[in-house]
Amino acid sequence: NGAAPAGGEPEVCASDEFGCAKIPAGQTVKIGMGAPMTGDYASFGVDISQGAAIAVKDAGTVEGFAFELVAQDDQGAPEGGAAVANKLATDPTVVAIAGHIFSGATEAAIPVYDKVGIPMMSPSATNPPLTTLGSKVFNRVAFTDAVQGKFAADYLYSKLGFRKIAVLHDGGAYGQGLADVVRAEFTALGGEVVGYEAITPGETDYTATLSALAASAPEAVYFGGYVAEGVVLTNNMKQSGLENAVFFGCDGTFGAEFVAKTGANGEGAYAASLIPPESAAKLKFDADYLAAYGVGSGTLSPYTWSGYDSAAVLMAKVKEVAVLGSDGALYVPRGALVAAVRGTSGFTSITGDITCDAVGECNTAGPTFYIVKDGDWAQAEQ
Amino acid sequence: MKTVLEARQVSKIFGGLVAVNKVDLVVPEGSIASIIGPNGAGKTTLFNCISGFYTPELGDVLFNGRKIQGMLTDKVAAMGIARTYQNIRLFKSMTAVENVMVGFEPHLKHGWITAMIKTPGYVKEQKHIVNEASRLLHYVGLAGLGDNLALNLPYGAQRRLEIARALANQPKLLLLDEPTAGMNPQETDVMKDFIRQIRDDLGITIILIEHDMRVVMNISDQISVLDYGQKIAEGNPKEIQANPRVIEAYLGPGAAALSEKYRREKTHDA
Amino acid sequence: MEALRKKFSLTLPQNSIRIIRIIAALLLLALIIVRAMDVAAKSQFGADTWLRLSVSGLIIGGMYALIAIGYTLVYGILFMINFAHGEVMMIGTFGGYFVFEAFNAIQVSGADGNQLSFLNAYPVIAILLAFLAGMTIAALSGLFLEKFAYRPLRGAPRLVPLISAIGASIFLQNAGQLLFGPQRRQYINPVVLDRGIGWNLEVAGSTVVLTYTGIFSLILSAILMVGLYLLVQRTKLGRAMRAVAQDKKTAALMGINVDQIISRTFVISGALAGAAGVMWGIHNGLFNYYVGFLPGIKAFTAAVLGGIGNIPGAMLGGMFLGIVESVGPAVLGIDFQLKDVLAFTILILVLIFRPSGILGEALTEEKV
Amino acid sequence: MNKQSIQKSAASGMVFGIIVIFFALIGFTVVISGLIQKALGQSLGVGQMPSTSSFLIFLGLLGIWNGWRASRQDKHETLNTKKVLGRSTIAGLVAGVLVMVYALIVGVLDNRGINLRTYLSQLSSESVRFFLFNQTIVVGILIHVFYSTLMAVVGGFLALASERSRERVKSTRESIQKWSQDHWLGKLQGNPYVSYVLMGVVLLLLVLLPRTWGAYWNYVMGTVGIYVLLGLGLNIIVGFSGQLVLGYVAFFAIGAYTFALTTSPEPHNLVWNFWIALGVAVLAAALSGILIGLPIMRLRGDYLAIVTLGFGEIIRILLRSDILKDFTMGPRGVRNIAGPTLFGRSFTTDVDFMYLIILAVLLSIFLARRWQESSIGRAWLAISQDETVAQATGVNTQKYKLLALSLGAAFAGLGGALFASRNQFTGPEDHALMVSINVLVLVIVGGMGSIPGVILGAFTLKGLPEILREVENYRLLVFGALLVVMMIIRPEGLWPARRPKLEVPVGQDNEPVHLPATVGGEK
Amino acid sequence: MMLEVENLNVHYGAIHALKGVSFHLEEGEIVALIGANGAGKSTTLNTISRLNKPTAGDIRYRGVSIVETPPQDIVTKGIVQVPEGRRIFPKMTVVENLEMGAYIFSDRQRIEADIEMVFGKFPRLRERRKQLGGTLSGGEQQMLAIARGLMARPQLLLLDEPSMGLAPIIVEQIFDIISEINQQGTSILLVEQNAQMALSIADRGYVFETGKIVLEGDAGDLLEDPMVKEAYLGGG
Ligand SMILES: Nc1ncnc2c1ncn2[C@@H]1O[C@H](COP(=O)(O)OP(=O)(O)OP(=O)(O)O)[C@@H](O)[C@H]1O
Ligand SMILES: Nc1ncnc2c1ncn2[C@@H]1O[C@H](COP(=O)(O)OP(=O)(O)OP(=O)(O)O)[C@@H](O)[C@H]1O
Ligand SMILES: [Mg+2]
Ligand SMILES: [Mg+2]
Repeated sequence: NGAAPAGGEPEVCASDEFGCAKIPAGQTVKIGMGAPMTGDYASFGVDISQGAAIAVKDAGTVEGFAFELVAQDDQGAPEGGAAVANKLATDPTVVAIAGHIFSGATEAAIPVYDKVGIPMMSPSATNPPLTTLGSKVFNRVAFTDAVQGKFAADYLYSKLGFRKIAVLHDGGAYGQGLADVVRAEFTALGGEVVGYEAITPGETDYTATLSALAASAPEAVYFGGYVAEGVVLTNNMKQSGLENAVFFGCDGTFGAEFVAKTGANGEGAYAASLIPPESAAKLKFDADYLAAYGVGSGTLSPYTWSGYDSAAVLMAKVKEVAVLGSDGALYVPRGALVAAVRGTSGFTSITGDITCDAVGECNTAGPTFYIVKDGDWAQAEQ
Repeated sequence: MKTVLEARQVSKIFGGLVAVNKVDLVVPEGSIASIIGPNGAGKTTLFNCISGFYTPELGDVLFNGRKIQGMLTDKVAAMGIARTYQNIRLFKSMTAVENVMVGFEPHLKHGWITAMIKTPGYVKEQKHIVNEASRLLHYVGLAGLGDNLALNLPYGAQRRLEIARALANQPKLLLLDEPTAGMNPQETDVMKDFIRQIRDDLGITIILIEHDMRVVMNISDQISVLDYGQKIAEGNPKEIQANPRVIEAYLGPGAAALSEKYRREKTHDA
Repeated sequence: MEALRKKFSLTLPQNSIRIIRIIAALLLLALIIVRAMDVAAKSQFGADTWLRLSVSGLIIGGMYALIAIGYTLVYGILFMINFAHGEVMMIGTFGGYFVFEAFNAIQVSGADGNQLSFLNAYPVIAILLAFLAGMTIAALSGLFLEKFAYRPLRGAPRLVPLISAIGASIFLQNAGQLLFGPQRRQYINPVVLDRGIGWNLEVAGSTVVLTYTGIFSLILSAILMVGLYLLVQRTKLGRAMRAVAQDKKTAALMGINVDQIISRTFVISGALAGAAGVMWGIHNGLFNYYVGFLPGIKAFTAAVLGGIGNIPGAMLGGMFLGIVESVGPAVLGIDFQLKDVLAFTILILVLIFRPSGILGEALTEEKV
Repeated sequence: MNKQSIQKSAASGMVFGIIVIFFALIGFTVVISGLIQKALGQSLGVGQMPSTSSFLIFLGLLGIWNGWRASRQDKHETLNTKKVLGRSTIAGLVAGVLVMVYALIVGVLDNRGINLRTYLSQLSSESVRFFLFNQTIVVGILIHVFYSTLMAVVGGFLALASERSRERVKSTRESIQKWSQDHWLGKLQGNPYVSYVLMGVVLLLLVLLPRTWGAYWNYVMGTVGIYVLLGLGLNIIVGFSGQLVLGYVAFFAIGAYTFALTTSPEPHNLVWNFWIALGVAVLAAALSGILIGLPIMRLRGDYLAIVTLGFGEIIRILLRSDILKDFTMGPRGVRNIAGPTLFGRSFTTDVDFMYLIILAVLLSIFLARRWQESSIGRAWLAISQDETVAQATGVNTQKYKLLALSLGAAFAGLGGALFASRNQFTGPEDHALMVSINVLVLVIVGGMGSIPGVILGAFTLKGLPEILREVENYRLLVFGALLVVMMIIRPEGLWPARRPKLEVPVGQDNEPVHLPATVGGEK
Repeated sequence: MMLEVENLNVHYGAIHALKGVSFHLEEGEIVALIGANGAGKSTTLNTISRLNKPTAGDIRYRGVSIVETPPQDIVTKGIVQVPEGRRIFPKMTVVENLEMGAYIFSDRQRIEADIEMVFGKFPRLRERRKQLGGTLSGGEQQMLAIARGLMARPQLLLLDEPSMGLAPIIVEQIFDIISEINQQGTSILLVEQNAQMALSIADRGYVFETGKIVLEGDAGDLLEDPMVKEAYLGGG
């Protein structure tokens, strides 16, 4: 499209690499999302899409056109990611993608959006190589596992002064990636990794694995994975001879759920997050979220806020580039939008300052570390 | 005369039960040998030992002079021993002709690759066995029923189909386990003649387990009687019928005498 | 006769395959022992660790066993794998959870006049009611499952009910998600049965905690299993169940109401799954609509391992699987990540040597 | 009305009442009403509740169905106004009252400001009010009772009317049948040329469609195609030879990973030619079929099922485990897998790939059919019906079972390689238990042992959830329910297997019985 | 009148297995049903036991219609079937099988006594009391099936081919037992291939052919009937 100067098409469209998305009057501008909405990780998809939906509500309109969020179920798997991407890419009114959620699905989806020029802003796909594939469209507000892992290892070694830690992961791409980095960095710093194990996600009893680790008496247990397993591990540590070791999680284990479900066991546990502790924007969002969905933000997954942000950035950029055609339809030049998203700089939202670099890493700040104190997350000494 | 099958001191034990106890059996080529005996005497078990279902704990089974005990059933079948079952066991949802064609299996030469390419040789072989199978069906009296599923055939026809399938194995020895069970006298007579015909026409040696004395006494060349796993008598029909041990353990007074007895009782009551 | 016996005991098995199999089994066993001794020699694990591992294995094994019995019961009667059994357990878990939540919300004044939640004031009643609720609702769902998804398929080819069961499983899982939301929930136990507290044993210089919840689960599953075994072996209902399992038509001729017996089997199997579900919640705490899936698969494995259709087999299989999962990797010195690999490998090995499970009857001498 | 009839009506009402409540609890009422509203051409804003009228339409349809079902209790009886009125009123009332009680409870709780969503995640205040038609509780529940009864009565009378007209429908159908039999169209059936023409049309569609329907449908249909491959393969194992294999995904994984590791620059940098790698993948899968099969040939039925299930899990766990990380890339999976090339040109567009898949599917159908109709197929069938007797009839069961396993595995290997190549990525999560289950489901839903059934099954299983995307989060729920319903309605599958008829030469009755040449003593 | 069957019609899908069968049985009688394979004899018995549902017709037991009675209640009314093909429970021991026969009773002592009673009739079973049913020989299974039927203390016993596959001497015993049971007051509906024997102990008989009754009469008359003689009594 874009070749034949149709009815009311503005000029930018003809010159745009990918042409324009045309949204006829009366329709909505769609922000797509591929997320696991069913299956074991449904809570991530449901939560992040709900966060994004609030962003859509907050975004108002562009030239009188409303935004709409279309969240499709990719089950977090590559196969589903590709299917959803193909589906969304064929809808002419989808202009940008706030997603996908899991790295595997995202990786399968990137080539599809690359072909048609739909920019992505993933709230949670943290696998480092995603931004090294040379994609123009892929960006993320989450920091990569490599960055986080390095910070975490450093924090454990220098700040907390540990010399003997055990590293655990959930056997997934995300968790294992983190665990590998932490192990390498911690060893490089001079510490000793006395145990390295993977657990099977989805189980509710890891005492056996932990008991085996306890035999080598680590000072801390680093865990790369998600909150569900993090909670179980933290609770099980007390019965497995690890009552004196510190649980050190990642951004996957951050969130209200961790505190709620670990109770006293969770005191003193660490996690990382990309959100700053408090801000007016965050407070407002938290209130809106609770009102809309009846659960607190961060309860279903630790990525509620990035869900909001990724959609918010995209819609802000749509507003920048969209042009109202003479036929009353809205035209969104796709190539321009791709460039605009990549060029994001200093966009301030809940998770702080969003500035994208040349490959699409949009989180410039490193992680903030948190510790559970008196039953709530508090910013740890940085 | 040449011996087709020889059992030497064959024994089969289930837990504590000696189901077949040191049985000797010699079956000459071209004969019809019957095995009779009370229920639970071990007849079917002996068949199972011969056809490879069971490995006897003791003793040898020789087929044409070769030891066959311990062989898998398909090997035994390929060597030339075919059988039917006391409780009919057909491939129920295959057609009659297909049931028979399965019987040709040990003699097929073509495999999955030639079947995939449909080489002329394969096609010819298949044509050949369809023809042979339908001729066999015709032979056992099931002409025209080839396309019926086995489970839809009447009982008697199923018995015949089992025999046809066994014949398709091109056996030298055929084991029939109660072929006339559940048949009425008329049907039984037909089956009896048919068994004899198989032997006469095809020269196949037959071992027969049967409880119907009209059949056994009529067509057997040799009768062996088992009781509690042991062979208690052997001989031709005349000898067996007169053997007091057999009468006591197995034969009883005979059907005619019995029905006479009931009739008397009834008239007595009335 | 005597002579025969003697000779028999002297003759070697003539089946050479069997000899090979036995040799292979011995070799494998030797390999495992050597490996285990090797690991033990340089192992850093003390007696405390071994105790912890075994206890955790026993507890999880007990729950597997309980769920496995449900599989085995239904399989025994309908020769069908009730794939939705794990979901029945999930429903039971929710049942118990809501009772706990309700009792947590009710405030009563305790003996010393303090305001206490009902749960803490009357923990025994609360736990009993939670089990009652979990087992009842799970039993009911088993009943409905049978009525709507399986009964219309009586007499259909064997795999058809399996697919129906898979469908039911997908349906129930998603219904669970939609009804109660995708988030994980947590059992808030009465204080006396708090997770993490228990008897502290001093072993090899360190404290091993035998949690109350764990011991409680273990004892309860043992009681339920023994009860079920007695039910099936000793009662009329049990005998009727066995009869229906073997021949439905003839069972009807004995005056047995076949449909009713099948329904009752589902009720019992559901109730056991429900009990396992509530136990799961009490012992492990966290759960969501997905809680039944993994234990379901594991329990199914356990049932087969023990010989599917065989109740003591299911118990044995469940316990065995639980112990292999938690102790096995440590014994053999492999990653815990591979515990399922170990479990399935053992399953395969067992079935190679005993094709119908540990306690299943041998198939080799089928009567024809 | 007798007692039994009243009971039946009440039971029907009960079931429908429960259904409505269940729908409300899972939020289905809102979604369906929204769909109805959209279908009526009215727009629905984001986060907006659908209009009350669309909800009324939805409830009305359910109510009518309720009345219909309650009225037609027995096929053999004739209905009359009195019966219908009585039954449908009872059914409607019972359903209405049930729903009323539910609405009352949630309405009151919600009014008190209790947040129901803590426990029942779909029950927001908005949706509760929506369920009460945005009226006060009293008015809302009264509407429910009244409306449910009314619609049930409507449904009852519809049933009556349809019965009156059924005779007419029946005679029309008969005359159409008769016409089509007499007419040339009817005669065409069974004409071999017709099937050629049909085949031609299908082929034409297969050539044209991938070019026209766009990337999304190519992707979806490509997935369907790959599942057809898998289905055909599993059908050989389960359908033809009767071995229940629940770990089919193991072969799929072996195919995918063999292909991936031999063509990807990472981790081994082999970068083989596409076609060679494809062949190797197929062979590797087939070989693994034999290797797995050898030790477990003695197992039957569900034991085989669980062993293979375990095997599938072992493969998946190993693929993602730390010990094989350097060899298989662990949980991250292998990326940059090669796409197909031909004469130096790479053809990796969605259309090209679709053609490749179509080609593979056609080839597989051809092969599967050949085997099924051959003596191999016959031996498999015999084994699947009675293994013991098949063996005693001289069938080398071990050989044939292994053959089925490895041929079926080869298909899976092909499917896996194509899958990996198309996604240019494969990871352990692509090879989860659910794949095995899905393939088994499609084989049985289609009709076990039936090749057209497999194809239909693949469309149903992989296509249906895509179509059901309209109902968003409810798609798997609906899918599960449909699976159950489908099995109940058509237990033998959508397209059941039929044995091909053999041309049996019927012996003439007067023909003398002469002996088959090969039968009996070859002296 | 103990049992009246009137115009019974049974379909298996498209197969019309019984086409309007009517017969009756008086208290204390032995009535034999004979006929070729597939004539519908077993179907008749199964329909009386309500394992099949008739498409038309009525069955009255002591004047009360039992076509709507579920199978388990038929047994409690005193109608017990010994099915064709033995059908003992293969994984239960002989004793357990017998106990299943007495399922409708719960009086342990009475059941024990009944077991002793049937062991008296079938000493062979006593020898095998602990053996699993499935491993019994064919004849032993048949004895067990009849013995199990007796355990329910039938008033009307439906016997489906009790002599099938039995050694001649056992056949004799079985018929002895049948006539003994009958003399002790149990009415018997007997399906047999062995028409000679059946008609000798029966009072009356009916001849089935393809789903219909083609001949009926006193057993003695039937034995003399030329058609019966030719088709069902054989030459020997
Ligand atoms: N379950 C069934 N499904 C379909 N057809 C059946 C079924 N049972 C019996 N039939 C058919 O009904 C007819 C009557 O069968 P039935 O078993 O009553 O005969 P029978 O007189 O008892 O014969 P037999 O002497 O062989 O026992 C036969 O044609 C048989 O094929
Ligand atoms: N697999 C087995 N396990 C245990 N015992 C068995 C097995 N097979 C047979 N038996 C027992 O062995 C004995 C012989 O049985 P078999 O079937 O050979 O008898 P039969 O002579 O064929 O009798 P019938 O004429 O009644 O068929 C019987 O007592 C039977 O119970
Ligand atoms: Mg026998
Ligand atoms: Mg019969």
